[in-house]
Amino acid sequence: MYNISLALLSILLGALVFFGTLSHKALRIASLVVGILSILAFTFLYLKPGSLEIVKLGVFAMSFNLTEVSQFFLWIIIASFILSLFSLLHEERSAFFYLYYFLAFGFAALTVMANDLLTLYMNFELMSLSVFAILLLGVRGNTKEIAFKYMIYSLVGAYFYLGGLFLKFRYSGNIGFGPIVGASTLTQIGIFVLLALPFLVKIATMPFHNWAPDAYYSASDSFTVFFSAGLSKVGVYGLAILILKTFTELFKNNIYLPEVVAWIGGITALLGGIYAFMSDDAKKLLAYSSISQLGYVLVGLGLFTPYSFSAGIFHSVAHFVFEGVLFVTVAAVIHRVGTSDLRKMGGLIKKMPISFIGLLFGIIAGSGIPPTVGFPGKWLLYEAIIMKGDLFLVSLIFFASITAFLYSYKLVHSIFLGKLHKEHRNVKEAPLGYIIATILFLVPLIVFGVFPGALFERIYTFTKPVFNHDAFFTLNSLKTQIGFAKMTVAGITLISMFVISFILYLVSGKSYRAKQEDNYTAGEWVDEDFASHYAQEFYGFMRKAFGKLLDLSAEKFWNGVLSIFKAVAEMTRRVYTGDVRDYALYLIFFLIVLVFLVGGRL
Amino acid sequence: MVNSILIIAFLLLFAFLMPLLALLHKRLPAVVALLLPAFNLYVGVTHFLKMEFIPLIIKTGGFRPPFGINLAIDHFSLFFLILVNVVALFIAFSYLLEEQDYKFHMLFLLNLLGASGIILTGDLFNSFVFLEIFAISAYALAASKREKHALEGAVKYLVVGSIGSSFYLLGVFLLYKVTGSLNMAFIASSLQGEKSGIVYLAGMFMLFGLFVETELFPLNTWAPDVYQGAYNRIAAQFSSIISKAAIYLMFRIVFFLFDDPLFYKLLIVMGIITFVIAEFNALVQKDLKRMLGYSSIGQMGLSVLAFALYGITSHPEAFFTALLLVVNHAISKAMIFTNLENMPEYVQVDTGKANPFSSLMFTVGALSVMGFPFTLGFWAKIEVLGILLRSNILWLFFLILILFMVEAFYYFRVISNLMRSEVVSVKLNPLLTISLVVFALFLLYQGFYPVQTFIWTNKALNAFLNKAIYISTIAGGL
Amino acid sequence: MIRKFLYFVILLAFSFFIYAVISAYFPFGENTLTGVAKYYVDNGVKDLGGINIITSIVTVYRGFDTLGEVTVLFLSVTALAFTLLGFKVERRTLPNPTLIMETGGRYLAPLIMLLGAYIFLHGHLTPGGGFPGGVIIATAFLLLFVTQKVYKLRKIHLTVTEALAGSLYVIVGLVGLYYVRSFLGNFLQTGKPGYIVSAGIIPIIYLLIGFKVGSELTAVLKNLKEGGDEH
Amino acid sequence: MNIESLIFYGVPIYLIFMGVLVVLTTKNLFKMLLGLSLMNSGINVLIVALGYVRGGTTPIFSEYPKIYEKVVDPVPPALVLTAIVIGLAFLGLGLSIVIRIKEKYGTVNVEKLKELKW
Amino acid sequence: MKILLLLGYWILVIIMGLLYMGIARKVTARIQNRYGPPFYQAFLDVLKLFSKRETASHGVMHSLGPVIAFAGISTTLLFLPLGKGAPVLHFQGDLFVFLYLIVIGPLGMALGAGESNNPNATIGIARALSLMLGYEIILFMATLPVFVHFKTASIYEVILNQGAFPNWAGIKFPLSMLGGLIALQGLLGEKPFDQPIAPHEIASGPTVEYGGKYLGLLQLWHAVAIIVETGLFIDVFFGPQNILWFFLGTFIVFMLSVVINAVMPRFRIEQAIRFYWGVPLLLVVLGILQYYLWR
Repeated sequence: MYNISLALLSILLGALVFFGTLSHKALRIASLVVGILSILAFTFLYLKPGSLEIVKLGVFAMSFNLTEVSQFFLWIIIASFILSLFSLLHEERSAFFYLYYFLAFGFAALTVMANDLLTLYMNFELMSLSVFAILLLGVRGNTKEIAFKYMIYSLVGAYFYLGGLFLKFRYSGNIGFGPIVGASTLTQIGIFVLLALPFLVKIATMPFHNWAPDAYYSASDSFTVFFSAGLSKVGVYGLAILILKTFTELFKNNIYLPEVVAWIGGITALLGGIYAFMSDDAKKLLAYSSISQLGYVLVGLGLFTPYSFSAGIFHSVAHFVFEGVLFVTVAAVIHRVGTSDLRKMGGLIKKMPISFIGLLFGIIAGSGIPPTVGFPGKWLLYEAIIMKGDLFLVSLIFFASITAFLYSYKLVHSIFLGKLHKEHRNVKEAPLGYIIATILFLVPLIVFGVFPGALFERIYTFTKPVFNHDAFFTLNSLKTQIGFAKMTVAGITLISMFVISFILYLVSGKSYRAKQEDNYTAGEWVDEDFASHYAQEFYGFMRKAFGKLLDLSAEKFWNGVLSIFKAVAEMTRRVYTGDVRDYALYLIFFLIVLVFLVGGRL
Repeated sequence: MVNSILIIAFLLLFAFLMPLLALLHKRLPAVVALLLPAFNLYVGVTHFLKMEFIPLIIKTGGFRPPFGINLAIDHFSLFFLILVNVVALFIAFSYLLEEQDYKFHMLFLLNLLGASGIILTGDLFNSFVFLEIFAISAYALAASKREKHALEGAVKYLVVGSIGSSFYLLGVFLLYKVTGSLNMAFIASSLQGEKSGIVYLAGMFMLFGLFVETELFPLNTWAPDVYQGAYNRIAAQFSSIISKAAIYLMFRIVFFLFDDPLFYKLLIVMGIITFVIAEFNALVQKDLKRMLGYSSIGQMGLSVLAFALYGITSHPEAFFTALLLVVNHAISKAMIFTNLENMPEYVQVDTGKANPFSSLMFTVGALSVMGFPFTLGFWAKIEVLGILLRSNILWLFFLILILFMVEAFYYFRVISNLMRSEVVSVKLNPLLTISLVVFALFLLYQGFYPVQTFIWTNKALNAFLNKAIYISTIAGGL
Repeated sequence: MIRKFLYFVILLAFSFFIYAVISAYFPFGENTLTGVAKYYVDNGVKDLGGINIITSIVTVYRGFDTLGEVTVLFLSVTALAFTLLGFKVERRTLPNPTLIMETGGRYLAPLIMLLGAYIFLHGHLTPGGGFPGGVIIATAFLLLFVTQKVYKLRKIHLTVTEALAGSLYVIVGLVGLYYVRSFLGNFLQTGKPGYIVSAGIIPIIYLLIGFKVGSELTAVLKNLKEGGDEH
Repeated sequence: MNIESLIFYGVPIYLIFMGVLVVLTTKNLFKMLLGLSLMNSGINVLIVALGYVRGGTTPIFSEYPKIYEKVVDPVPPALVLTAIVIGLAFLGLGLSIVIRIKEKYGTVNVEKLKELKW
Repeated sequence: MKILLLLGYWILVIIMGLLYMGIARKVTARIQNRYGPPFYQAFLDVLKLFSKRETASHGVMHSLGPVIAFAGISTTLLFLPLGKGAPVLHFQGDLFVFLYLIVIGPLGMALGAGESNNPNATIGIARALSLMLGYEIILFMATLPVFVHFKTASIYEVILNQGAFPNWAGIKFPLSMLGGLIALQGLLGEKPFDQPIAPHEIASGPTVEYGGKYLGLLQLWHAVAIIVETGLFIDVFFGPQNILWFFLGTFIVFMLSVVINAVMPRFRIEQAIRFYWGVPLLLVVLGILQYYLWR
């Protein structure tokens, strides 16, 4: 019972923080700290893999098991949760918010630990419900609409999952993760689609992504860290477990399915990137970037070669790291500046340098520049796709990776570079919690970038049984049949070159600090309040370049589907004309119908 | 064990005495209206626990069936008796402090009498009499708000219902003509095997009467109006007592008397159509109570569908599902409707004011109706999907799945609006609060550990499925 | 108009269909008593000593139904009063009764009541019984309502009569339950058939029913005349 | 098809469906109720007619212990007694409700009674 | 030893790059019928810029930007083989390492230019990044069939495998080569693709706020960038047998683009991007299809 008592622990802590918040501010912070410590302690002391744990519900027994893969993802979830708590110390929310927060964490943990499909479903639903509750307490935007949208997307996914679950039960006689034997390929594909749907929704694959930008935009900023870095991993876990355990044969033997899934991922990555750099709100931008990055993960998982699969898992970790640091720093900025609109910020680098560094490294990793954690995954993914020989797919995701530069630069420039706004003159550096979280995120960002082997070993433990491939990595380098990358060399070279050019910079003549105002503005002197920060219509010209591409929105599509339902309803409700005589008429005609049903027997 | 005819006798006695009680003290009728369901509940539970498998015959007038009318009591009828009286007790307790004329309580008791009578009796014409008692009291209760919409709904119900029950009477009498008896068991025993056409005709007439009460399309046109117009407690009574007693009678009659594929096919079609149309209509409603009314209709359709699936496929699980749905719906809908009392300023689906407690209670009830994990409804939903799959009707399986999504859609729209709606401090009715909390805990507990519900439902199921024993116990003498 | 005619034709055809079916299955008049009916006819008098079989059926064999029936009537009266609660009828001025009417009514009413009483007391011997008797009594009150210039009937009296009659009926049933282990069972000697004091509890029940129906219908008349109001 | 069956079966059945026809066609709630009670009485008559035995007397053995050999079925009248009262009860309640509707809506025209629909 | 070799290559490339720049100015002048500066003008410029006594800086990032840019491009250079027999660090990385390292330069400059609060600079950056959407993908898809054809992702392997004149990759995959050439024009930022530094509208964009040693560093960055970018093209399509061939090839390609630059007007930015998504994309797609056919 060790592992699943993590959920109980989280519930207890939630209650603790609940009452702490009700009573006193200091108590809230204290109880949050207690939460952090106790979850850490639990994780390191008690969490042990490989023990089947069963909770009897009378008519049904929930079974949990901490396999390698679930442990892998559980660590990510716990880490992101704790790191998000650090920044949460400085957010003042209603008591219920914290309760739901811990509940979401607990059920996410249980979902990852679940050992059969129904258990997974139950905890998954409750996780969605608690996230729904959190979104209802969102901080900006029309929260109820947004939370509602999130819930409906999750629920539709989950219900289809339920359908798939029953179909699997029908064909294989059990609801474990085991393979489906004796069903035709088409049936298996159908079941896979049904089962995968909720997870695709959770990782916001297009066209199921509409909830994500709004939800991230509206949710409390600290929660967004957990939301993107942690909870999305539940989706990745679900897909991974389905592909690894249930549909292995299907993915091995079928040619088209992996390609289709991978292409969906690629398109998601591309469109996500494009929407990202076209959006003018920091959190929406990050949301789209998260969608796009998870698109890579889907490509990796879907393509189902040992390299691509490991790459996908690795990149999901990378996603946790850099999206985490990005969301934390942005949360810090919002905490200080009070808006998330990119057009209202600028020039904050002098005010909050540490956050700037965090965000800088975040975008560097996000755009996958060596030697950061973003690189190895992408590298391995490219190699894998090329080895699979799908040149158009690799071009597609390369294109997508270029968009990363665009939105990264938009983010960093609009927030930190450029001109400082008048009203932000006396902004201070982010509070301690944010700083700690940022620094804690930066460590893995560099370490796993330089020594990816450390992670690949863990991944290898659960990819090996499926693909039985041999290790393609050393601690600091990756090697495939066609290529080779040594992170340390890249790192060292970069650093040494930097040193050299820095020396060059030092030896040459000295420089003085000029005010931002006296610069080359067509020879015209401008005063401090001259708004020369270029953030409006950043990349505005791309609208012309893309043309129609930006108009196609899944939102419209789903609204269309809904409106079809409503049109049907409008038709059916016409039956209920408020007139008694019509009702009597229905009765009599129904009676006649009944009598004529007897008809022949008379 | 207490002789269970006392249920009927006491209900009648105190209904008759109500005026005098009202003369004694103004509050006395309400107390009596609380005590009698409690007594029924006591009788029902003791029987359910102590009784063995053979059904119990209680003859009236001193003559054994078929010459005298008899009550036939088995676990199945007791199951429904308990269900109905639990809800009645719940409602009576919640509204104990409410100012009402004594006649209202009288009507409430008589309605309960009708329901209990339908459930207990073993005689067809007697069932008709009780059906009328409870229909007429239902008309009166529907109108009891004495205000525009209530009256309109009531009069619609009155017209439609009276047509239905007249034909029910005709059907009953045709059966008497064919079999020369009015006792269910005797009719059943003489109807076994090949049936003549007039029996089918009689069955159609009787079902026609029952469809009106069980709110099946297209005979449910009155229902949304009544739900919208009537008091909250009356709406709760309609969705949790009246329709449930009617559905009990339908189960009995269809399965005992006319055990024939024709009727089961008919019921399947009706159930599907009812569920589809009800869910779709609920999707576009503006008025909250009307939406809930449509949702109730849909649940009824679903239960009937599950029952009829049993008839076709003869999987006991199917009927088990029907019972589970009935229980879950009765309790959660009673919660939701009575809880509306606490949020008087929330009448539209998407706008209004409410206080957190009632929002929470609404959410719990709605989650259970939707069948969210760790509520009682979840197991019902699982069973429904299971039997649909087991009976190999995939298109139906996915249709129902999609309709569940529709249901979740409109319920969550209300929930998300409730949670963010402007907070008002309503003076909560303490008793109602207590009983709401009790029911909520029941739903959650049974959702987490549903053993008790399953065991009791199973007992009822077994009693129901062995109609051979029922028939031989009563009609064996002849 | 076309619609109405269409309905008419359809319903006519349907009713003819039903007629054809029923007369095919049960040709008119040609049925022999089977099942319970036969039993009632053969042993009815032996069992209960009431020579009016229908009465025996109504009050004892299917007495439970009759109880329900009484309940329905009671229910409807209650419901009517409840629905009309707080409803004020505009005072219609009845045409002022002439002296003949007034006097005649005053003298006629007791006789009519007596007739009603006779009818429900002889329910087990002659056609009739509690319900017709009660109705006749009610007509007596109707006569009074119409003919008397000032006729005050305190509602409380009606209510008490009604309640007592009804509950006594149930109590009779319970007594039967106590003595012969069967609700509404006959716990008295059947006596000599054809005599006024015979047929066990049938006269008693009819007595109560008569009172109950009479008072209830009178209450209905009162309600409809003066509108539902608190007593 | 002989004439008396046409009278004793046909007329009640005709009554039933003409009652229904009234309900379907009239605008007036009062008339609608009357149609319904017409339907009820039609059904009652039909039931009694179904119980008739040709040449049978009423089952009242006035000169007991002489037992008539041919009596009509005693059960239908018993049932019909109940049914009649039920019909009466229904009518009374219906009328009271209609009275209230007249009070609230100012009319008994069902076309005006359409506030609840869809 | 190896370190010294690396430094040697590095310095050599810097010198060659500056030389190219000078010659480019001369050629342009000649085409436009001017006399033009001497071919060593670039060296003088750099020396002058570095010897300036003091320069205006707008902040830390503004100062560090050029440094990062130069460091990044130099690192990239070290992962690019200068023809066969002149291996540098290629065996430590392959095409994708290269492709991602090459971005560091522009990124550094972008950060630096961004902090100088000058709209022109930022507009330039925005344009440069958007233009990448155009040419990068073309260049990538152009080189792709070659790599796949030789079943490797390492640039040096490509050089080794394709060997001398008749079986150059550029001859095997002419369409891809053509597409790559067009992409190179954008990569080098020459007309018609010089929107990022359009001197007459946004005052030479990113570098607008830079002077003195910063500009000097950026000059060096540009010099190395020319070699690196053209070098990639040459390595992939013409497998230079030795370092002379390498420089010759880069020189020819660069001169070609300079000539085009001299006679061309400038696209509007979205026109440029759309242009790349037109014919060049078709070319490279055909190239990839050609690979599929040959397989």
